[in-house]
Amino acid sequence: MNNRSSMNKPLNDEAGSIQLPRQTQSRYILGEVYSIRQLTPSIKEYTIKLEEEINPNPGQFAMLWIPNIGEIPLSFADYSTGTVKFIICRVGFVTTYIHRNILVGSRVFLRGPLGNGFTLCSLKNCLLIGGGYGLAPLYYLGRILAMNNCRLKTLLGFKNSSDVFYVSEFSEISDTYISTEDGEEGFKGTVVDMVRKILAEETFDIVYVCGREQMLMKVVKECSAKGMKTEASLERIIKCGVGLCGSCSVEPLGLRVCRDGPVFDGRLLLKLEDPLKNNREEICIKN
Amino acid sequence: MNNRSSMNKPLNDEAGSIQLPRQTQSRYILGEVYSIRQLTPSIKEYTIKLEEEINPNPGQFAMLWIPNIGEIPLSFADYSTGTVKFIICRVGFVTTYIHRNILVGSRVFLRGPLGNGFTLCSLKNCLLIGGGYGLAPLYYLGRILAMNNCRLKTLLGFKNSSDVFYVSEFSEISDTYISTEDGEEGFKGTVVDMVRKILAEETFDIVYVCGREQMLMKVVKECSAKGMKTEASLERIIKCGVGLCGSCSVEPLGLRVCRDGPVFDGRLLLKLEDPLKNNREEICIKN
Amino acid sequence: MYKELKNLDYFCKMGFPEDLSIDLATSISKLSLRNPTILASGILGSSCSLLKRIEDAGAGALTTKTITKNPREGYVNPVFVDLGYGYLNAIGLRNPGADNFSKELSKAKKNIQIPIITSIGGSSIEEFMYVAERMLESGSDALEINLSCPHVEGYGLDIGSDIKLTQQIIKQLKSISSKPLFAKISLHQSRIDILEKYIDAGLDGISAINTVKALAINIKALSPILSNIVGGLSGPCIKPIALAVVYEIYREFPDIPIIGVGGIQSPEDAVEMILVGASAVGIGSAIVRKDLEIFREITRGIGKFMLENGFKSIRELIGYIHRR
Amino acid sequence: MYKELKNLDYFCKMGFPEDLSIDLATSISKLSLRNPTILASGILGSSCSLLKRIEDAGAGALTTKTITKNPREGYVNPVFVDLGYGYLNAIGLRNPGADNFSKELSKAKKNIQIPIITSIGGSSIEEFMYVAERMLESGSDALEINLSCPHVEGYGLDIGSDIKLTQQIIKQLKSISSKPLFAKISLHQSRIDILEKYIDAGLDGISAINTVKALAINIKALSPILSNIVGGLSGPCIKPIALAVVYEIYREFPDIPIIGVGGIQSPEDAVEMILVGASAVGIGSAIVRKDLEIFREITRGIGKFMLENGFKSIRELIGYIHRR
Ligand SMILES: Cc1cc2nc3c(=O)[nH]c(=O)nc-3n(C[C@H](O)[C@H](O)[C@H](O)COP(=O)(O)OP(=O)(O)OC[C@H]3O[C@@H](n4cnc5c(N)ncnc54)[C@H](O)[C@@H]3O)c2cc1C
Ligand SMILES: Cc1cc2nc3c(=O)[nH]c(=O)nc-3n(C[C@H](O)[C@H](O)[C@H](O)COP(=O)(O)OP(=O)(O)OC[C@H]3O[C@@H](n4cnc5c(N)ncnc54)[C@H](O)[C@@H]3O)c2cc1C
Ligand SMILES: Cc1cc2nc3c(=O)[nH]c(=O)nc-3n(C[C@H](O)[C@H](O)[C@H](O)COP(=O)(O)O)c2cc1C
Ligand SMILES: Cc1cc2nc3c(=O)[nH]c(=O)nc-3n(C[C@H](O)[C@H](O)[C@H](O)COP(=O)(O)O)c2cc1C
Ligand code: FES
Ligand code: FES
Repeated sequence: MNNRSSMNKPLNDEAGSIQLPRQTQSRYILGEVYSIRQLTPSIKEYTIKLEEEINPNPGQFAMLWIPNIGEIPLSFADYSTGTVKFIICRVGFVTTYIHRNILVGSRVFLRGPLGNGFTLCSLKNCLLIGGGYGLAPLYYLGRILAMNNCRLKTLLGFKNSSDVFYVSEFSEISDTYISTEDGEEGFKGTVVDMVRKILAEETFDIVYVCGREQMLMKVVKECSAKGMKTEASLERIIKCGVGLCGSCSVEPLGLRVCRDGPVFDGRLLLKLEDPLKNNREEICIKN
Repeated sequence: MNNRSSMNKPLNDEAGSIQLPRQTQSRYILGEVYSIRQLTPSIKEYTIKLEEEINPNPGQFAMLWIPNIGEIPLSFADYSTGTVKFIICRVGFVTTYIHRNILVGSRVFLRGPLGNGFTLCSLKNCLLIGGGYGLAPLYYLGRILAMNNCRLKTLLGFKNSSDVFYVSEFSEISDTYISTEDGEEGFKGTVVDMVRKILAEETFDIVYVCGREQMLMKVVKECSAKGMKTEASLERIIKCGVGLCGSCSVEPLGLRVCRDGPVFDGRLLLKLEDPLKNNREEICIKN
Repeated sequence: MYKELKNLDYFCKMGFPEDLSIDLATSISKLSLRNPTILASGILGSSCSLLKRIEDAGAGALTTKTITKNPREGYVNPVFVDLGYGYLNAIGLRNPGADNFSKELSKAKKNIQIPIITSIGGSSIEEFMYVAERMLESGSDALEINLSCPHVEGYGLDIGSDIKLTQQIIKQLKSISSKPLFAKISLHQSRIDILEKYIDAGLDGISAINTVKALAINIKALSPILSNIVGGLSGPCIKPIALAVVYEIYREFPDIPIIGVGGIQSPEDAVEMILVGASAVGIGSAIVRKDLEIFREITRGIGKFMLENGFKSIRELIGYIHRR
Repeated sequence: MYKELKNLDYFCKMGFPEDLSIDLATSISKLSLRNPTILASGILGSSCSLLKRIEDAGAGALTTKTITKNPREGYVNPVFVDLGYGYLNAIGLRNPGADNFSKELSKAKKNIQIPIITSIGGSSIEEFMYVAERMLESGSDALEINLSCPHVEGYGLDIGSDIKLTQQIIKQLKSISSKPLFAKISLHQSRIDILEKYIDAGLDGISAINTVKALAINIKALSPILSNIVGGLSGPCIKPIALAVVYEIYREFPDIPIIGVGGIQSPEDAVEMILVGASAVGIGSAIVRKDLEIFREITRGIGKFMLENGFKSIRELIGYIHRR
């Protein structure tokens, strides 16, 4: 898991870039839920204390196992000294079970960190763009970049005002703007509209994106057109999580989300003929 | 392999005792024969360069594997920085093959060090007693003891003058006396006769013995009667070499030569009802 | 007399600290064990003095080396390979033969209080019967037929692969004694249809699993290592295989006691084996890394695990994961 | 055209430094391979783009994921466990089904030059025939029937255990095509009498071995890990088992080409597998630790080994230890 594929080289190899330790371990680490916050009607934040340190890079993910129920991939929304945060959106069987039955004190199991995260830099001018639970990896990334004296601007897109979350968290580390499609809070429109507006005025050394694939694609196209570097985090169905089974292949590139990604250089995405409408179509099964 | 059985505690736990590192590895290390010396008509000395360091304790042994031929236990006759010496007496199939076919440059394989060696001490007054290829572990032991400023006396017993070997080697590190049964060289009689004579005049902090089991037993009895500590190296049929198969059991004690020994506190030997006439009866098979 | 003492005696000897209310005793068929650790067959089980040492080291029961009618020297060296994640051996059923070993066993029965299970090997019904009779005369508490040694022609697996012959062996052995009769099987026999036939024939319990047929090459020597070329794989790497076998046997035959053997190196491994359905665990190659202390370490560790997880008796643990 | 290039092309791409006189090409039945590394079935073999990446990574041939008639989602997570000395999986034959995959395969045949072996699965003769026909239409260079997946009811091992049925499957598949037909077997089928029947029925080669049935428990969760409870063991710990199987097949059937699979993680492992009798080696779970670089690493390492030990061609290595 430690080798970036040659197609997914770090953008940023200067001395300024930060190298966090990586791990290849794929056995389970026990965690106990320490606190839970309801962020929106469908999103909760879980703070979990682990029995050992794992030191993920921003953009890496973990497999969260609930015995007898299932195992799902989740981005690290934050991490420090054995305490991890996940932002979990209720979408189906396992996430609904978690929302209903995983309480403070519950034991869960985690394998990771898995995959390759974002390229980290210091002293740069960075733009973070996210929507929905895509905020998760961006928040952890932003916190680390801020610690490394990057100048950060963040654009967050939500459907309605009831979906808005994590604005104060982002505001603490960055210059943060939000959009809602109904315009009840912040900019009225999609996050892509907001991005266009900002990019008309400003340029950035690097743009990080996480959210729905169609949004990602538009953002990457806009930025690339202006010659800016982008990195985006993708989703596919994760089964093995270690690059063996092929389930998470990004077609037609043959890149594995779990191992070559989940974070990819935006230039690769330009080759994606047909971005997924939602992040959950099962490529391996459908072909 | 690292734990001495409680029945086989070191005699000597003072600060003065030397602790060499021990290893548990049982995979093969490649060696190349560097030189060969014919010591007597039936005994040769092989100097072998190993591809890695193994650092045996005096009294430990190795299993020497000649592919397609067999594998036999041998005491370390000397060792320093990746070079090992074995003294090999021709007695049967494998040893005869070695004498005939293993030449300078031949490749051999070795697993070890195995078992527990002699208790090492410094600044003591030590007696070494050996016969035949039993000289092998005593020489390595003597060299290490001499380096640690022990006062050494060595008594070596041989059948005839044609069997005599290693006298100059021992003389360099110790005050050395030999016996032959026909009296052609040195003291006339057995080594046991010579031991009786010496013990009438002198006492020692510790007596180390290696050779035929009936000789060992007599020496141990003599020394124990005078209250002297003894350590003796035993032989049985070694198969697994790691304490699993029971082949090397010293009956009726249930001690494994390969793991609890091959070096045992002499007091244990006093319980051996029936010392073996030669060291090669197959206890496991005969019962 | 021994029976009354079993737990107390055990705890006293071990200085088990925490809680005397934890019941570590278990049973397999008619045998009562002070704790679930059993010396596996072929490991140090060829003389009275070695068996005694294992009792002293804290085992709950002992299995002898597989005994055949005549003495067998076994294969020439090398007979053992340490692979790091496991071990390979082809000892070749080296044993003193039934007549010699019956004397050892009589001596052992005088000196040893925990149950002794004699492993018997044979290449014909007659050989099995001969050995069984000698062992029963000498006081063996139970018999285990070796249907699974993977590296001796005409013995072990070669017998175990003949299902009809095995049924007959079981029936005849049951006809001469009421002592418990176990079968030591390999993963090859862990098929429900086969085991059903063994059980119908009268088998009282199953030891699973024996080593798995395997081979090791030394590439620098361009040669296989074992003199017999092929041997049996044991140790950590076969634990997941053994767990699956025990799991499936327990699922199909919950009333048949199982001795779970294969890769048990720690209390955690033993607990896993019991959770999938073993009533006791066999311990073999763990001795290479841990020596005889392994018996106490495992028993203590199981006790600690039970305390921490609120189990009072081993019986609650046996097959636990089938009842979730 | 590709054939002429095979070694040169290969060395150029890899910058193989030492000696162009070393011949790394091998063959299995009618397939010619530029080097003996083959992607094992079930590993990244479910789309054209993934197969292409493995060709680019240096493999000598590719095996696809096992394809069934209908798409299969496989089991729910967890489906994979890292045991340190090996891996456990119960993916459950997740695959896009024959009709979808035939499109991928046609695309792959246009873009990929090394041989593609399609692994086919089925729970009846009809299913095997249906899938085989689709795959042959799409240009598959060879077929491999999966007789050995240990964790899907009605498939794999359940089919392979029925010897008569397997014979019929082989005969019928051979009647529709002259492309090479291989069988992927488990250690359970590695019995000479069984393999003889397969070979008599027309089998052209054997892939050995598939994963070994196994189970992993997480003791803190008091639970099995895999959602399917039982899965298949792969990785380093099954190498000695696979070596023994390949050794025995080669000894009995020296003319049947063998793809040796199981625990190959390094050039040394590959050489061992070839020495016992494999004409090529399958590579699967090594990708977890070494990723796709493993194909180049192994091919180079074999070349280096041959140079150092005076072998000129892979053919001299195949089954070498049988000729000592
Ligand atoms: C790298 C990565 C990081 C992710 N990070 C987050 C995060 O931080 N927060 C968050 O809420 N969600 C995250 N997800 C998505 C999350 O994994 C899925 O929402 C979850 O697996 C759905 O499980 P379920 O049982 O509730 O849904 P199901 O009932 O299984 O299905 C609901 C939908 O989820 C999809 N899905 C099911 N299993 C997976 C899987 N293993 N991988 C991807 N999609 C799946 C299905 O296709 C279906 O459309 C991430 C996914 C990936 C791949
Ligand atoms: C701990 C130990 C240290 C030894 N150190 C030395 C040494 O430094 N120099 C030396 O020359 N010899 C030593 N020996 C003895 C040596 O191992 C045997 O002489 C050798 O194994 C005989 O092998 P062979 O094939 O030549 O004899 P075989 O033809 O096998 O038999 C000849 C005799 O050797 C005995 N024997 C065979 N195999 C073994 C075995 N594995 N272990 C013990 N005895 C066996 C047989 O019982 C037989 O009586 C040592 C033995 C042990 C146990
Ligand atoms: C050196 C050795 C000798 C063995 N001899 C026998 C034997 O004689 N009879 C038998 O049934 N099993 C024998 N076995 C198999 C063990 O009893 C046990 O089933 C196997 O080693 C797996 O357990 P482990 O992983 O704890 O070693 C032997 C195993 C080893 C390692
Ligand atoms: C994740 C995974 C999926 C597999 N799927 C299949 C499959 O679909 N068909 C098949 O014949 N073998 C399958 N196998 C078995 C492999 O092809 C191979 O036989 C086995 O993993 C041993 O090789 P290895 O140790 O190199 O992994 C799979 C193995 C793994 C690890
Ligand atoms: S989930 Fe990515 S390859 Fe298996
Ligand atoms: S040789 Fe000592 S126990 Fe096996």
